[in-house]
Amino acid sequence: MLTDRTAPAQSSNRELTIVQALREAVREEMRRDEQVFVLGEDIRIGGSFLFTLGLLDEFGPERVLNTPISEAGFVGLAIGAAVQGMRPIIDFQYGDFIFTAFDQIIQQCAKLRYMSGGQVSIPLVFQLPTGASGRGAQHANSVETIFFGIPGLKIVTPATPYDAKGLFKSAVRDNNPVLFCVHKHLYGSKGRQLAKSSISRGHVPETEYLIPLGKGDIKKRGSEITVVANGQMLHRSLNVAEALESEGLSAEVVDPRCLVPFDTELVIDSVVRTSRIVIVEEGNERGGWGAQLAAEIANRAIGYLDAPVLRVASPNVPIPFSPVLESAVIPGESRIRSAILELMDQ
Amino acid sequence: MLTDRTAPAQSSNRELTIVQALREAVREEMRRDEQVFVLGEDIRIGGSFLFTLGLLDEFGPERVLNTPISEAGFVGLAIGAAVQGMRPIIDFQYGDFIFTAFDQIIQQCAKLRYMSGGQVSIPLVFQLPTGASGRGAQHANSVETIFFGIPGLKIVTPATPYDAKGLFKSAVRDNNPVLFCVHKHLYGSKGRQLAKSSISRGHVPETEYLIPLGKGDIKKRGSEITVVANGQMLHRSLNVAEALESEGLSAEVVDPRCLVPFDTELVIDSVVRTSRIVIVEEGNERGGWGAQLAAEIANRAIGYLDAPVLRVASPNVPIPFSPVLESAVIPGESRIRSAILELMDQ
Amino acid sequence: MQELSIRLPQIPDIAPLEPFDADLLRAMYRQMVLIRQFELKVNELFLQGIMPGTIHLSLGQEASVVGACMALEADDVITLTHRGHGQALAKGLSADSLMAELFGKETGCCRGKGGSLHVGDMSVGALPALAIVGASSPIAAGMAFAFKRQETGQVALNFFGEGTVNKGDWHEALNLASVWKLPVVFLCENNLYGVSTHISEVMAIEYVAERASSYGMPGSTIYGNDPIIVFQTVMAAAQRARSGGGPTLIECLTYRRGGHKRDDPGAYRPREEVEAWFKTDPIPAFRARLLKDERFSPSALDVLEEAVTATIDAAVDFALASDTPALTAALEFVYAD
Amino acid sequence: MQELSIRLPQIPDIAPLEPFDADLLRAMYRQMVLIRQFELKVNELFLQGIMPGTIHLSLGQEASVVGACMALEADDVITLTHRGHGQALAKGLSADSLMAELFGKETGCCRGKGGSLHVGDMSVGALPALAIVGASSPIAAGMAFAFKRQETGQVALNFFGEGTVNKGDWHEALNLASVWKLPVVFLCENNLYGVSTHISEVMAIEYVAERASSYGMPGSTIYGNDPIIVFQTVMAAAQRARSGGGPTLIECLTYRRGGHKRDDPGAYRPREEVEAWFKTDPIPAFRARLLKDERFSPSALDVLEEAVTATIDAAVDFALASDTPALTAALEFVYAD
Ligand SMILES: Cc1ncc(C[n+]2csc(CCOP(=O)(O)OP(=O)(O)O)c2C)c(N)n1
Ligand SMILES: Cc1ncc(C[n+]2csc(CCOP(=O)(O)OP(=O)(O)O)c2C)c(N)n1
Ligand SMILES: [Mg+2]
Ligand SMILES: [Mg+2]
Repeated sequence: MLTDRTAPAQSSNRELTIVQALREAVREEMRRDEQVFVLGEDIRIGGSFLFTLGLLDEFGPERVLNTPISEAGFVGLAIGAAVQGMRPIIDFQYGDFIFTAFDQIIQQCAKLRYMSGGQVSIPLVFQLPTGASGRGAQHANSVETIFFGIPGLKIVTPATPYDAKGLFKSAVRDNNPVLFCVHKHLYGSKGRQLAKSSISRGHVPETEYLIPLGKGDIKKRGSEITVVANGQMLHRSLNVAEALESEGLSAEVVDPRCLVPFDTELVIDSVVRTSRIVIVEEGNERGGWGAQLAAEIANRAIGYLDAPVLRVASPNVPIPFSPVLESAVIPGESRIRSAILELMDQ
Repeated sequence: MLTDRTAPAQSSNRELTIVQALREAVREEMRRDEQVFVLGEDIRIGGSFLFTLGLLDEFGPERVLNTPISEAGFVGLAIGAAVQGMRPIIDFQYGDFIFTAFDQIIQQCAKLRYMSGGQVSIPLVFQLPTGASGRGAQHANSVETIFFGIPGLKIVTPATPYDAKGLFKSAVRDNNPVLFCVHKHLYGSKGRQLAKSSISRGHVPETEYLIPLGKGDIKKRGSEITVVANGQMLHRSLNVAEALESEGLSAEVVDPRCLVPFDTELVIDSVVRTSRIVIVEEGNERGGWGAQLAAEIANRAIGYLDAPVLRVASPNVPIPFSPVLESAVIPGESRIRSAILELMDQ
Repeated sequence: MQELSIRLPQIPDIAPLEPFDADLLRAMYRQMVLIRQFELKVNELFLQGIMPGTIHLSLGQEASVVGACMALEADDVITLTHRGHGQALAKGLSADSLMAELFGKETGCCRGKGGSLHVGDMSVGALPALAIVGASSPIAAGMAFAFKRQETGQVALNFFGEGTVNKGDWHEALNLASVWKLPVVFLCENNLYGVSTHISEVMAIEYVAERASSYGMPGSTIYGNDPIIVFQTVMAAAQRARSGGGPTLIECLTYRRGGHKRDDPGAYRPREEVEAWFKTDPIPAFRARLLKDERFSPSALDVLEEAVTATIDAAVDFALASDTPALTAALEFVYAD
Repeated sequence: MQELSIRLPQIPDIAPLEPFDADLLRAMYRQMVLIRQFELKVNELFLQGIMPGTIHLSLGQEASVVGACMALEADDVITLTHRGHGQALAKGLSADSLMAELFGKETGCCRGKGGSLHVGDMSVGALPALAIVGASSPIAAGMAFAFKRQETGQVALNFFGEGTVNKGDWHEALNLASVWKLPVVFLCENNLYGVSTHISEVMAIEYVAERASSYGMPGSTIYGNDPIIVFQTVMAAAQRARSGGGPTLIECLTYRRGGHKRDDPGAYRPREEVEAWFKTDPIPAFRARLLKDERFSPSALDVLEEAVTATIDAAVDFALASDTPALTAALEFVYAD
């Protein structure tokens, strides 16, 4: 078994984007296990976010399959293949298209093991670009939120290349359906090109490693307030926290990394130390994962709090197209900063 | 405009079941407005819960349409008809089948008005039997929870015949998509027969009335603890609260009636008075509407609380078939009672 | 393909039984009787208020499911519908574990967690049933995909009703199976009704099998109350699938003896139609045919039927005597390790 | 139906233009040129980095959308695809409000809240576009349902690509429309590719229109780069729909001049195919044909083209000069009163 390392090894300084890290992960897993294969729309040319670029050359069309536009069909197909011992990875062009296969996922995939009394298991990874990226409401869903309450699924939302690789490899080896949701802005690919975005680059060691699903990570230590954020919001929160540090405010930033299973203990430990919490997510405020976390804090850690639980999320509206409106809706650094400062005043 | 009355008129003592109240509502609305029509599977013979019984005779096959088994198709069709000025009501045999039309609802129906800058409106009612009723995991979803976070939809979960009728009529007149979720055990019909269940009967005045969407109702006044519960859980909570009353504990029971819009003020007012809150829902604990409510309490009313926010919900598992397991999973009166007593101890 | 009426049955010429092995014929008959008696017993238990849940009986459709499953190998796999008891028994599920499942007992094939709508047993090649109309078709295609990729030579057979073919999942599955030439047989039990709705109200063509052409796959409509015709047709399709020829769509015309589910009297069906179809009851018809063959005697069939009765009674005893699951079982099997 | 190659275009005999009104022909040409110039301008603005969002251009498919929309009445309604600029313009959307929408401006047809993927204008009968493949087909059927029920005589036309016909929603829509004889025309712009995937990889039959038979509706495959053929075919289908005859499936063979979207070079398409199709460019072809008719002169067409250029330039000016929406607009139109 490989070691679990939550902090990157310092043996080399190799920097990758998230999509490069994911490609490395999928290649390693496909080499390791013949039952792993990838299917999705237009994945022979690399897929929407270049996740499958180069896979066809190495693994051939039998393990890298272009599907018809039939999400319910190929999700169901992947479920059946998984039941029979294969380990499919479905590459979605945008996570937003998964809703046409929703029944297959929440009614079939998530429940079949349970309903059958454990007769089957369904190892199946969904590669899902999530969040808003300037394309209007139908391409801007926070997919992870919509599946958050469904038992039987696991949900991962990595924010760094290091985490992405280690978590993806664990997802492929996991014997359950895993929704692997990466924010569209984080891949480090823009359309069919690699993009040089600082937030998407990071150290990824050459040696193989796994990160267990369900273990959060403190991305920045701090003592006065806990900020919980994932995906793109993690980067925004870190920027804010770092700026505040230089202004003399010590914020701890916790990245849950997985929404299901959720590392609630890590958050509670942090809140016990800081006695204040802000929860930041991109999705709509109503029914977000942040609501669940807030509810757990209100139940288990209320006695430690010196201030109300504050959430930063999108208001309850679809995501508008107009760039000015989109950035008004999606939580930005100034909203995160205000929230933190507001809480510190209480 | 009809009066809004949250308490039933006492002019007559007529008692109806929920399904009778709903049928009366739909008939009144179909008589009032030619654009209202009903479609769904097998609705000519009354539908699964007898919601449409007798409609065919009065309104004919042009306004009472048996559909093919094509949920995405007929939901989309209803959206299109609504865009062109009709007011469709879709009767689902079980709300559980709506997931095969999920994309039509969350991506098209809920967003089209917004994306189009207000060019269209979509008055469309979904009649959705919800919750567990002894049929195994695929027929036991708490449908209301899964749509809870989607902007653009309204969600109603009535628990009494009086509320069901007044809310249904408002839903039909509302210019937005409304998910009308009635617990399968509450209709007062069992398969194709009317069932004599005390919980499903209640006074419904003969005079017409509306209940606005988004207005909760205090079903029992109390001073020491607030219990928020809807649907079938409201009845269980009321039973518990009444039993506790005779034991000297005064619990207030609040029925939100609608999940979206949610009458948060009513709950907060109550909590300010009682300083304790238990939230009861049938769905899975993770990501339930109760989490959102708990989060709002933790944000807005934390200073008034004398105890943690407690939730009672199903554990995060699919619903098992075996009757003993199903009733172990779905919150029963003893769990609700224990939760209340636990909080009173703090 | 013989011209068949979609409302009234047209029984094709009866093929002689001689070419068929007596054991095969006996097994066919036994399985049909097993299903019949199982379902009648379930109905009785339900009326007595002993059996929990909701039940969709497959009475009348025994020939289609038995003919189909007997044409498969033991390690071939079927997917089942909401009307799955017969399909499960036909594929070899034990009456004990099926009955126990319906009672929600720990000894049930799904440990009591599935119930009538989700019966199945992977060890006999019956994927626990999916009760959402259309959902199983892509999943059957997926199992076939694995068989093809793993070169196991297995075949998947997808059962569904005629009401299912207007569902998107079904369409997507047939298309995918065809494009990727998957070893899957799509088997429609066309009993003319989806709940109360006649096929002619929900499709503007007469036969389901006509849709095969949309996917470039062969399709045929056959008389589904003759297990031999079904057996032969499915056998050919399975062979085609195994040899890389891809999927086939087979439509078996048959009829429910009862309503859609236990509480449905089925009053929406015209009396003439009901009477005509009831006369085609596959079990007496097959029995009569067997008795025309000198290899079978009435007394031997009586013995067989009595043995089945004993099996069913034993299944009820087994189920009733079994424990209900421990409450902690509710939390098990959500996730695999 | 003439035999057409699915890879290489086979241009049918050119119908004489004489029977057609000069105004109609001029309007057709103008609309095609308008779309062409609009899209070229959008491309340019995109390359300059001025235009936000993501863009799917309809260059090369002008004849299909213009022929189809001109066969409709003003109050007929279309649904659009992700590749919707051309469809919208063809139905009469103003270039100003379309361009403003692409820039996310308050003056856009959707007040800047839709963007390229959701353009449309109810006042010209263009339902704002739905970008989920297949989703618009049932909705188009639903609008047709309302027209039929309200006896307005209107028709709905549903645009979609050939990649869409493997989607469940599409299947369910065609079936419903057929069973209920709804006044809807299903119009497939078959440009051979869904993103990078050739039709032959995702369907085991050659033509989309072959699927019409599954729904008992008429289907035809036509050459889609001739606006006249498209016009006539859609006109007949719309008439059929209006007179209660039900839906029709029409497949227009056409070709994208560019990639799937702005950042796609389209390198997956064989050079021979690209070259052959590029030669069929509908706009020069139609221009040449008009010029063979004495009612049209090169100078008159030049004037028309220049007027279009001015319209487009004005649209850009209009869009750039327009205000962005007030931030509070983000909270509007979630619910209707
Ligand atoms: C998606 C979906 N819609 C509706 C139902 C409810 N339902 C269960 S069985 C059935 C009829 C199915 O008809 P058919 O496919 O002909 O099978 P049969 O019952 O005749 O065996 C319906 C509508 C369901 N289970 N799933
Ligand atoms: C359900 C769904 N899956 C995938 C996509 C991504 N997508 C957008 S357009 C497209 C190709 C559509 O092909 P076709 O229908 O032929 O239309 P064309 O682009 O050729 O005009 C795809 C896969 C989507 N929008 N919706
Ligand atoms: Mg049927
Ligand atoms: Mg195309």
